[in-house]
Amino acid sequence: MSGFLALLPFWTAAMDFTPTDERRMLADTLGRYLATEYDFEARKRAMAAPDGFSRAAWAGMAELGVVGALFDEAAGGFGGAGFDVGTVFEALGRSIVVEPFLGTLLAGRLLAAGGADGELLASIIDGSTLATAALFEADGRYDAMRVAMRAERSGEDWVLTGTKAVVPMLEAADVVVVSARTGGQGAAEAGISLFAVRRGAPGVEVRGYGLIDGARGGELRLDGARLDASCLVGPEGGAAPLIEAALAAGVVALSYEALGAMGAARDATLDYLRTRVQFGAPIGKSQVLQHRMATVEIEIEQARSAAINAAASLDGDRHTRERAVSAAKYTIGRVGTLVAEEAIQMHGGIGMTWELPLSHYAKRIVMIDHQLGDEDYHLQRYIDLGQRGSPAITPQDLAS
Amino acid sequence: MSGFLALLPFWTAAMDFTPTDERRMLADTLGRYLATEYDFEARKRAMAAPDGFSRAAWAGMAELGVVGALFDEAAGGFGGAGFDVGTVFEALGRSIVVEPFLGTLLAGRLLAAGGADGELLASIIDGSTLATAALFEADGRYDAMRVAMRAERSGEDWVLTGTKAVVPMLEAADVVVVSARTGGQGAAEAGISLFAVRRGAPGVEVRGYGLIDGARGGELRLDGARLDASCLVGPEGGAAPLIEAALAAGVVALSYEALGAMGAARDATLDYLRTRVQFGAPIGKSQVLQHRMATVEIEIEQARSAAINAAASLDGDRHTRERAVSAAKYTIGRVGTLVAEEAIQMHGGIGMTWELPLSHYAKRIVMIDHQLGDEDYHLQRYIDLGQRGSPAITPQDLAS
Amino acid sequence: MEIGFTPAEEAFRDEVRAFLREKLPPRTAAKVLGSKRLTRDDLAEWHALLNARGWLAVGWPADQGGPGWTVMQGFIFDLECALAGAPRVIPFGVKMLGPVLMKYGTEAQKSHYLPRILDGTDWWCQGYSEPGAGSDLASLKTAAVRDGDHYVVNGQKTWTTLAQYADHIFCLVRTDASVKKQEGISFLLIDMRTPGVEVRPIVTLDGEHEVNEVFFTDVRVPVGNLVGPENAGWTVAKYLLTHERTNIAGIGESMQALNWLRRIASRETSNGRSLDRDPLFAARLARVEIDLENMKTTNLRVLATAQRGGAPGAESSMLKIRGTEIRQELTSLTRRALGPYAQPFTPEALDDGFNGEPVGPPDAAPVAAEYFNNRKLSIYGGSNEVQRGIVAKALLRL
Amino acid sequence: MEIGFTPAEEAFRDEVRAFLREKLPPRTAAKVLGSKRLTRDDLAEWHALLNARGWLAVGWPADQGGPGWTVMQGFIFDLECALAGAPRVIPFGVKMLGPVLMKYGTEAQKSHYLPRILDGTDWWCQGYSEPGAGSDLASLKTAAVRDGDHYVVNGQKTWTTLAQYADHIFCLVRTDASVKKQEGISFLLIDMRTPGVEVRPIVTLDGEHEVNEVFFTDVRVPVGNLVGPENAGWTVAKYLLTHERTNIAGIGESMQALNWLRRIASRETSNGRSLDRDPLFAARLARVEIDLENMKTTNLRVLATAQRGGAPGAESSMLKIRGTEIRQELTSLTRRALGPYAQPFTPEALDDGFNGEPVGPPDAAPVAAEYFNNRKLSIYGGSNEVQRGIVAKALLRL
Repeated sequence: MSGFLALLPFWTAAMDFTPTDERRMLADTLGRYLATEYDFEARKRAMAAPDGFSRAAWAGMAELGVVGALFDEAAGGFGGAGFDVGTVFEALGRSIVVEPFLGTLLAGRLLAAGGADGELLASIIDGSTLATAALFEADGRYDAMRVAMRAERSGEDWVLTGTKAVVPMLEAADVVVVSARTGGQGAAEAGISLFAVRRGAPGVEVRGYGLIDGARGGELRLDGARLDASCLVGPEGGAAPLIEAALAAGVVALSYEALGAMGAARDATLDYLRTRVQFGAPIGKSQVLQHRMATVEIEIEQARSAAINAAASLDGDRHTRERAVSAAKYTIGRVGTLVAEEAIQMHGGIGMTWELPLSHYAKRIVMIDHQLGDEDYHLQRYIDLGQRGSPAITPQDLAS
Repeated sequence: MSGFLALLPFWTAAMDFTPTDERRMLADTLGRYLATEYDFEARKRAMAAPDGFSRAAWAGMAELGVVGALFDEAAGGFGGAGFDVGTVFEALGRSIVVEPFLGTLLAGRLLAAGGADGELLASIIDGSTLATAALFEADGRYDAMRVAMRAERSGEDWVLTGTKAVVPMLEAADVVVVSARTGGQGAAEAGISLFAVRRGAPGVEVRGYGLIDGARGGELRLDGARLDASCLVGPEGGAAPLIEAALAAGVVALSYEALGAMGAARDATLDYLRTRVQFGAPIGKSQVLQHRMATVEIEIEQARSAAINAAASLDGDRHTRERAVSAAKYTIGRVGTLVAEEAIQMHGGIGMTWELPLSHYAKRIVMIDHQLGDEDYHLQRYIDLGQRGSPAITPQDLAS
Repeated sequence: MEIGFTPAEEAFRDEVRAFLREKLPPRTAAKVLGSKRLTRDDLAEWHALLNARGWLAVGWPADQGGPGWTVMQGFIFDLECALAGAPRVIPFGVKMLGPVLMKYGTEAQKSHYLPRILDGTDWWCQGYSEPGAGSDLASLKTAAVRDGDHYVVNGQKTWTTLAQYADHIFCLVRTDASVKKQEGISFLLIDMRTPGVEVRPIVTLDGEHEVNEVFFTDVRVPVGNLVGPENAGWTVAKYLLTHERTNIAGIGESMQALNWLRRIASRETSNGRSLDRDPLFAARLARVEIDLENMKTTNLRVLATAQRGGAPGAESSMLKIRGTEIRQELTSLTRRALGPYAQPFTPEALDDGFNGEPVGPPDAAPVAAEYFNNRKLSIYGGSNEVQRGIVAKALLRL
Repeated sequence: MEIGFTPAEEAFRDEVRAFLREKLPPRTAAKVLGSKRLTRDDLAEWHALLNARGWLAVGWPADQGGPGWTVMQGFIFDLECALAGAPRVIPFGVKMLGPVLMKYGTEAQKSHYLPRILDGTDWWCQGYSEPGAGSDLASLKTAAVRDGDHYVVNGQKTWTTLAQYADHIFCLVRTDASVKKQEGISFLLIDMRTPGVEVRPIVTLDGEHEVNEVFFTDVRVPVGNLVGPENAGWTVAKYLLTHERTNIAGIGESMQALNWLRRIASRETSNGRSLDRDPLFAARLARVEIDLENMKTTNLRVLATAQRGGAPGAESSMLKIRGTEIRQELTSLTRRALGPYAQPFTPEALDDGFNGEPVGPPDAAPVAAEYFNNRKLSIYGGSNEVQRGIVAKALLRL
């Protein structure tokens, strides 16, 4: 790891990028756990397990407090800030962990924001209940506000109909937080509600499948699924702000996961460049590869800055937060593709083999661009947010 | 010059890229003339002349038939095809000639298409009358259909009011072909008419200025300028197709001019890389610069192919022609910026000096992107043309 | 002025199309156009159909069984095949070993092997790369030691494409370790059914098995299988590497990929409209489309030179670099176009006889895998870094 | 969690702003913000105003006349100055020679020169590059031969920024041609009013006169003007080159350039709407804006390290590369934004006292010229190629 990365991983206080002691401890603990319990072979075993992840590792990390770090005290956790989420996900990215963290983060934050009961949240945080979030649909692409799933009242109950696309770790989930329209249409923010759907409820159909990055996902079909009134999460028709905030945390998570994975891919590539000999010299002596790796390094640092900006914005006002979030995901998408493609190219054929961890890092990095909105989606969103009335940058802007 | 460029400069018949004998002769004649009469010092003198170009060189080239090559026989010329225009302008680009060819090409083709009298065209072709075209306005940016200048009938006459922007070589022009609205508004194609405005007519105000690439341009203000009926060129209100066709020829001209200038800049850079010694070796031994020059070379060849496609399309159907024209100008814009910036960068400081021809080539190449529509304008236009109903590529498409 | 083929070339193209309509098995074409997996039988069948028509050995002289086509005809043929969804002819026998044998083989080798290449009796693969010898091929270590009438071969080859289908392999082997590395190499034909030959699959990042490692342990090869003089293998190898370059830019494949991409982009929606009307995506699509239009003409210009006898040298490197960049960009955009549905990985959907319900859009299954698989395009056949070096040195004289 | 400065730093920033509001001459600020030409007097005036406030010699120790600021204060000061339109302090005396003299100068040199740098009595320029010694600076040939109490200097320097305003130049000269090239170089102070010194302008492609050639013909320089030991000039030069890097990314300048670009893009129209709503242009604008946002944070991270005592080394190269790329992209977009009006070249509009009618939009005149002028950013101060090499070697250990 370069000195630059090691020195300045976080922005945790005004002008002070060193992590707090708590976060440093969390990072150390998780890093140690993953190094000993979750090497590349263990990851393969986790992928081959019935659920597509390791129940033991999940329980182990929950016990270490890794899940709790994703939530604030009000939700029963002991973290929940952007940099807490970042600390966890960067470590996960470094080991390309396939455990169900993203779904847990999204569902847990939605449930907490929606005032779900503490018992459910506690069981999510202690690892005994698995939760995920189903917020996207085939026709909505990356827009979580384009919800076609309908929820209609039937007496005291709700009846839900529609399909959710590529839900992370759907099969194993005990609870799925789904978005559905109780009003409005198209991509209107008004009229979207959230529901907690229990595993195996009638009218709930799950189709699971593997993902190219090694994790699992699924299609969730609700065909007149009947839920009682207690399943409504948050205000009826007013869930859009909750969803936006949860997705902001999700983007921070994915951005840091990408940073972890990009760092590992970069380090593997540097090692290869230093040791692989062709024409009598390490290929890292090639000036062309040196300059391209310099660009890779600069871009990764820019991506880290983007992730820092997004993490720092999580508790800020909506406009600042959403601009920073879209800027980060755009940057991560753009840089991730570059890093993954350059890492494979510089490895040559060996970089394309299933056997080498590098190829799996590359796949994960590229697939992060396909979760919660890609480079183009977030660039356009950044533009649209700006045109809804952002002032030109002022001297004050730097400190905001 | 690389062998590749030398071998395949034109596409002049089915699958045969060698130039016709006539064009080869034209290229040779013009090339010889420019080499002896229009070196870099002569160009400086031309720029310093009162008109901003060399009357003697202009007359000399007209006498050689260079102007006539831009027009077909019906117009009194002896060429006029896309590859004729290309032959002339590539040679002009190689010597960054500042003579009034672009305005002449545009105005001449508009006049010919509009059925102007043969005497005027003959005097343009023999070099005795200077013509230019004023088709763009400040608020229209690169869209020649966004015409705000009004032409209103007053008895038998027309009265024109409005301003035209950055008209090439305006001050010296004896005749300016201007577009004005006799109907319609905004960017509507219907309602645009052409008029031939004579130098010094009442209500005609000219403000000339130098351009950063060494040529001259000007603002044309018509303040109730009164023209007699004979000044109308082509159908009243129906000039849009004439303008589009003339601009297509203009884009072919600029594309080939850019190819000539890019070739010269590339050659100068290769020479510099071969001869400039730093750290005991020619800087061209740097692998990084080698790879970047390889990219430059590949891009220039792609740009030449784009220009060939546009030149070949000039006589074809409108849709094919306009797609090829926008594809070419987009490509030339993109590649031109790359070539100009890389040429300067690889030269280092010396590449930024006024003294070195290279810097003037770079300026001309970049400024070509600011004439008749830039990279972004033509990419968007290419997209819009496609969405107006282009079929998907079929096997037949390659031969079309 | 019209851009296009000559009337004779147009007529030829019609002939190719008619043949493809009549003979190309629709089941095979559907697999190719849908990026499904081909079986060994699919490939062998197409090989036989081409051979029956006399169109298999495109680069061979007419008197050796080649069709006697011009360079341009070869290009048109490749193009039409790609657009129609014909499988690529496995090149190792027909395009590589055949010309080598014609130039360097003994009469016995020619009369034995050439007919068997054409009729498909022998299925060849190529034993060049080794774990320590990739771009730096001359560093290869697989040793062939003379022992009476045989060479005894020990060592390992890698990245051996479709070795799992092959029964023969042509190899570069080291026959003299005491001289400069290029000078001790020989070109040897090995029957893979000989004891001591072992093929182990390499699974690539997309989960596919296309390449292999081939191990040689005391493999006895008759000295009659040596092609060219002993220790002259580098010359033979160089001849082979410069041969057969008409389709290096992969224009047909890229046109096919563009069709696929366009279909997906016109169907996928973004912000309530079709993706090809999304400003950023439309711009990406237009850029690569224009680049491909330009590339077609660039390729035709190179071919026109070759047609007139100018041998394309470093120009091939330009075509290879830009052609592979375009193909990679096309599969990259197709991956982007699918949005979230680029993630599902259902390799079983690519097999013969799969009739499950697809995940997401009907044509999504191969897309992301193909994107990752196509990273190989800029690596193999001389990496794009190697090709840029060739352009700089040979064309630009740097 | 909030990104921002500490309360003390906020207070400092307010102090800087108050000073700028009060003291920065509005006429000068208007020129800077409008990319007009500054006169020598404009520069000298600002120099004096800063000196009067004690804020001129930012990098100097407090006991030598520096303000005693932290790294972060220096950054805030540079940023606020750029945003307010203050001219950059000419660095050759204050930022370069000053620290060199403090480290290597004799007591006599320090007591003579340092006060004169501060009060503006001496105006320094830098004599490093030569026609044959650019990136390869150690190849310099300008010779200084000892003759009694003097060196006799013969040779030529080039790219000497603002030599036309200067009366002193510090030079690297060759004092021993018989040893390894880095070992025979000395650091020499030369009064430009000495006979034999000639300054000739170099006009750059934008028509501006900013750099010069400086010729030395038998120029006699007292040996007391040698800084550091004879033949130790390379060490002195390296010290100077690594000094003063807080503002290498040019964040303030880029923010200023972004403001300018936004103003133009919101006013220019394309297809009947403002240019910043044109999809392709809006995307270009957003990309560079995001890149700059990221760069701000990257820069602050490096400064935070420096603040804690970690000396930024290769990180400076990263800031230089990306910072200049962003600045170049911003001027490139501003040029694009003007459309056809990027072409007119009216250098007279950049001078004091011009009150003609502008051609095209009011702020168009400097834009294209500045785009071309800013090509220098990736060339000077160690080209971006040199910087990438440093990153690869020092940071990535390749």
